[in-house]
Amino acid sequence: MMALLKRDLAIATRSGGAAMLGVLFFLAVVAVIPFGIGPDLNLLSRIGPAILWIGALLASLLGLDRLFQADREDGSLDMLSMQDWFGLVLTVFVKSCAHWLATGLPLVLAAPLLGLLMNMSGLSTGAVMLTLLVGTPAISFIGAVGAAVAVALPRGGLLVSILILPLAIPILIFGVSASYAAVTDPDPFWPPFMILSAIALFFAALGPVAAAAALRGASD
Amino acid sequence: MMALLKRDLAIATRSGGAAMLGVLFFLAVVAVIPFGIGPDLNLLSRIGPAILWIGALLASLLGLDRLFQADREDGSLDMLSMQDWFGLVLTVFVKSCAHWLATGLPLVLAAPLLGLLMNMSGLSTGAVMLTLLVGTPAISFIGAVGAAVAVALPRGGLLVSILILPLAIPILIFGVSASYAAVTDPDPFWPPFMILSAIALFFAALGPVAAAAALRGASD
Amino acid sequence: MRAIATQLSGRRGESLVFHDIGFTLARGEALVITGPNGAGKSTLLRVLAGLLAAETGSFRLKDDDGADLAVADHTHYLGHRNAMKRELRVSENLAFWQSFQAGDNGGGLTVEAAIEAVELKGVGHLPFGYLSAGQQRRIALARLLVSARPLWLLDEPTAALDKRSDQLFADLVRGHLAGGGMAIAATHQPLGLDNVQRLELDGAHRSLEAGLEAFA
Amino acid sequence: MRAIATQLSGRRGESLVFHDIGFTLARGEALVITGPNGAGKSTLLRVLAGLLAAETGSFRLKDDDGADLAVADHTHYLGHRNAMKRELRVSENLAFWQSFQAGDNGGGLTVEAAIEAVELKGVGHLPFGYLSAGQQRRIALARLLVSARPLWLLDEPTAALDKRSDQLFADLVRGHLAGGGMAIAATHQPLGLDNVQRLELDGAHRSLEAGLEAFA
Amino acid sequence: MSDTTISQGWFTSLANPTRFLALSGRILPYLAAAAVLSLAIGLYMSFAAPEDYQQGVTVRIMFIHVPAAWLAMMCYSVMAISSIGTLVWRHPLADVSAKTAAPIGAAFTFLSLLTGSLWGRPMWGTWWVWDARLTSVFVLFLMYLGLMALHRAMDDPVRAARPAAVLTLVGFINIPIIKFSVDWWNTLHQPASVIRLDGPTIHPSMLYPLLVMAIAYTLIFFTLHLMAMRNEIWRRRVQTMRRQAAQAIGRGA
Amino acid sequence: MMSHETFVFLSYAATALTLGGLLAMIVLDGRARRRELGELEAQGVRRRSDAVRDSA
Ligand code: HEM
Ligand SMILES: Nc1ncnc2c1ncn2[C@@H]1O[C@H](COP(=O)(O)OP(=O)(O)OP(=O)(O)O)[C@@H](O)[C@H]1O
Ligand SMILES: Nc1ncnc2c1ncn2[C@@H]1O[C@H](COP(=O)(O)OP(=O)(O)OP(=O)(O)O)[C@@H](O)[C@H]1O
Ligand SMILES: [Mg+2]
Ligand SMILES: [Mg+2]
Repeated sequence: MMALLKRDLAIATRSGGAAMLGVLFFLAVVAVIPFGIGPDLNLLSRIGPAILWIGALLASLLGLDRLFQADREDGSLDMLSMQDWFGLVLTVFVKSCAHWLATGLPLVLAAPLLGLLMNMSGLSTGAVMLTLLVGTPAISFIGAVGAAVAVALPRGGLLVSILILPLAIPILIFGVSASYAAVTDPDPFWPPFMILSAIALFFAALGPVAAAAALRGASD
Repeated sequence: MMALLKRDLAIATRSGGAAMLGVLFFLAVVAVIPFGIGPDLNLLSRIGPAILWIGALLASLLGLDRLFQADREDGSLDMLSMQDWFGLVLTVFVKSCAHWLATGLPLVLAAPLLGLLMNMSGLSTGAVMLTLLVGTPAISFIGAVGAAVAVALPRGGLLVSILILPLAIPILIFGVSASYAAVTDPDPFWPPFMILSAIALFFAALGPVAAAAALRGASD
Repeated sequence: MRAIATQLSGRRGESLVFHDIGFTLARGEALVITGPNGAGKSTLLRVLAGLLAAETGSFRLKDDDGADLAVADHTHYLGHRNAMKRELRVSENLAFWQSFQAGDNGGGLTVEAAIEAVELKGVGHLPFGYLSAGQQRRIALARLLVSARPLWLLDEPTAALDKRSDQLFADLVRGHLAGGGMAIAATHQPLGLDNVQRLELDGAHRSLEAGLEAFA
Repeated sequence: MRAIATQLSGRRGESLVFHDIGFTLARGEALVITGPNGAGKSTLLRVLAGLLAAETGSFRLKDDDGADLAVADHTHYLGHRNAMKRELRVSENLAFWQSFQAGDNGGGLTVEAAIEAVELKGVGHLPFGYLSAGQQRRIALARLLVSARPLWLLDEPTAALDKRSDQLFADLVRGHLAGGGMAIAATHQPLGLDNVQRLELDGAHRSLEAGLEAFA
Repeated sequence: MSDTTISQGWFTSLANPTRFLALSGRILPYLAAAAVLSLAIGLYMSFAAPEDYQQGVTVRIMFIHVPAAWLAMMCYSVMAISSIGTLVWRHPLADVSAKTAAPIGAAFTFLSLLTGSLWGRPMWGTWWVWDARLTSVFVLFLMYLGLMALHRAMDDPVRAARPAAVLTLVGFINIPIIKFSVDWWNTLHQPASVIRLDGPTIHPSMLYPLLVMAIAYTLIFFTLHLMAMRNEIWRRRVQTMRRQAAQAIGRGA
Repeated sequence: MMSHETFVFLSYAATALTLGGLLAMIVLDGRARRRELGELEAQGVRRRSDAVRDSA
């Protein structure tokens, strides 16, 4: 299974400069924002957490639909599916982790830099990092379900990503609201953060199992 | 060439609504921004056009990286490249149009709904729609260059976005400023809008040519 | 060790593409499946590999004591597609499958030895996508060598191979059989194996019977 | 109409995989390219199709008056991959290529006729991804029929085809030649064509000479 | 063809990497010496220059900030010109030049950003503002990094050359556009706290050190670029030889 | 609050570090490449252009 993690990471990084790519992506996203809403630092620092979270969601969506499809097209998926149930669930889990390592983690690590650019306070940046650290894996895990169902459809496709996106939006919303709660005084940080963690745990358990079930059904 | 348009659209819709995915993502962007701004409806409606534009720009990135890659993997790209220079440029143009019809146009159509959510005035919403109508094709055209450059890469997603975002900045700037100009009194709407149109036209001409040049060079 | 199929039938869409297939393979034996395009050869192999559910019947792998073995863990499946990543080097691809499909007994050649066994020494450092069609197929064959599994399921293994490699392939399979392995291959070309069981699918698909298929 | 290759050489990475290839085909003639895996057959076909730049030499298509024709517009290329979309129906796929590659003279069979010509009548409404490997290849062959182009470049056209379809393919090519067409095919299998020119690539790659290859 | 390309003419002879290596090997020591010398003079002059009455000692940052910003742009121009060489003349060295210029350009851009920030903190009271000029430099930095990622992503330099060249050129068009759009962008939104800096009327006592430093930076750039190009040629040569060796083994056995 | 001198010092130090690092990277890269070339030549792999020149 380590081999699978290594392979998926190798493929992700082979397509250009390792984890740098994720950081670069977020830098690019953050760089275009001021061009839209203007250089008002006050405003920027207020929407900063939302921007970081949107960037994370977008980055996950960009690579997620190919999570299993690429393996299907070259035939690898057959070998991955030829395992017992536990092996298959583990495989999905590992692939989701690789996806997160390649897209989610760089964002978490880059958050302080981006926080600086968006003029966010230290506390705010810390809160965003923490929520991203908990929330982005959840996006990868639940996204895996979408990717697995998409591979099952004879005609391929994004249909199920669309079903997944509504599930990912709560993650986004709780992540963002927890980040804000950390800096705005009356709102408590912990309740939304606990909900976010609960969702993340739930998805980490549910995602691989559901995706494995979908893959089993999908094989043609 | 109409046949190509039809085919690409058929695949986009057959594979389950790339359009829906873009719109949903768009919606997610618009949904989380208010968290940062707080309940200040005034501010919200003021930055509304910028938010819509940023959302549209990011949503257009979805699916862009596969514009030529899918054709390469099944061998269709060979036939597309076996044309004279003009034919290839036209092909890129048509494929970009199909991408826009599948992802850009739905965003334009969804704009009024989102304008409502952002408490934007009718005039403002109309201006955003108009600028999006002109600007989003330009994103697809310039995006084709990124897609063509990355055609040989296994997971182009993030890299294509990184390469494209800086190039899309002028579109964003003038799109947003024209939208603002429509509602703020002293500023005239037409100059930025004309510049936006000019950029769009320029990209519509440049994008396919540059993408065709990149495709010619990338053939293996 | 024996592989036993009983009364297998497999379904595609609304019809049974084969039915009541039964055979027994012992160590050292091979089965060659032939039949026209669309006869259901690939479908049968996928059913045997456990990638498709059989409509009826079963396929079992029994060890020498008669106990059931998990088919998936003791089987190499080589489909129409090569299961290699174009962007990774040949050796990376093979090393991945080696550790992913490690046999219980840990047998199998090293990556270098496997590449040599398919007579492609020196290509290990090239990205898989740089190989010619036949070279790619030979590397796909090398995957079967890097981890030892007793049953090989081969779907048109010699597609794109040149004359010399056909011979090479036949030698590989003979070696595998001689080592106590088993092989089931679907093919349109003579494989150069002697002493094999044959199974001919005729391509006469049968619609599902009433009761079995609700909407037929 | 004639197809003339002069002193062609083609490059992969740092070596010339073939060099000084020359031949002339007239209407009704075929050329069969053979050679071991990795000899450069596919590379040669891609150079002829204009998909790869030739390192030296040229390939020209001349009409009966000796004027140059655009190779790309008068050539069908069938590669290792089928150039069909899995998610579209067979008929949609063929209809697309028909209108995309429309020949000047508008010739060519209708989509239904082409599907019938490869003996797959009735599959038109199925998604391409539902077909078996051999059926997919036959549909890829049908693409050559829906729009008429004089030169066919075929890369292992009979891969995955059954015996009967091999015959079918030979008949199709014979018909094309009889109609004044030309064909160039790379293959490991006998194609069942008679009276063809042969070109054997030996797979002895030559490194690029000084000056030609900048970094060697 | 093989005979004509290596015939006379300095331009065509440069086309041959072997000759390029020989020639650049001869030039490099002088170039490096000139760079070091001018850098020493420039440094001396910048510290000898009087302090600015407004900006105090921080004005010394100017002597390394402004040349870095200039070089950041010049380097992209070098890449753009090389890209034309790749697309039009298919000059093998043009690609080597474009590829190796990118990291150096990124370094200068990074320096311009960093020293600018370090200057902005005491002068403006903030490390970073989304001012048009700053942002456009930031975008330039991103473009450098994107191009580097692209080069690294395609392991076959021959095939990476043209697509990367196309992208470099398209990106070049973007630079003036960003510069022009600056006015539009700034007049629309009143920046919250952007402090407009009225550039100090440059006094000769500052202009000369600045110019010398600019010359030094330029010489440093060309020295590094030449060295990097030589490395890249060797790298490709090693790749070539490895492959040939492997093929020889694969065949000979 | 840092003194202005600190900012000046930091700027110059950062510049020296960046350019020095770049130079070091390039020099080390060049050494490594030349070492590889040497090893290959020692193994008897020869450049084609040499071989051609020799045979000519
Ligand atoms: C991260 C922040 C900064 C960036 C990215 C930046 C970028 C640039 C660029 C690109 C130029 C060259 C412009 C041209 O020649 O067209 C430049 C020049 C200059 N910068 Fe900065 N700068 C930054 C901060 C500062 C600060 C804080 C100051 C002074 C308080 C400053 C003072 C100057 C001066 C005096 C010039 C020369 C202007 C001229 O050529 O007339 N910069 N900067
Ligand atoms: N994924 C699929 N979905 C639905 N039907 C399929 C699918 N794959 C194959 N079929 C159908 O099942 C039948 C048997 O296909 P199969 O691939 O098993 O044939 P085959 O004997 O392997 O043929 P070939 O020699 O062409 O490889 C065919 O009629 C085909 O149309
Ligand atoms: N995309 C590529 N990039 C680099 N090298 C390649 C590429 N494709 C093929 N090669 C190399 O070029 C040589 C010739 O390959 P080619 O595909 O032309 O062989 P072929 O004669 O068609 O073989 P086969 O019978 O296996 O199809 C091989 O040594 C191969 O490794
Ligand atoms: Mg089959
Ligand atoms: Mg081939």
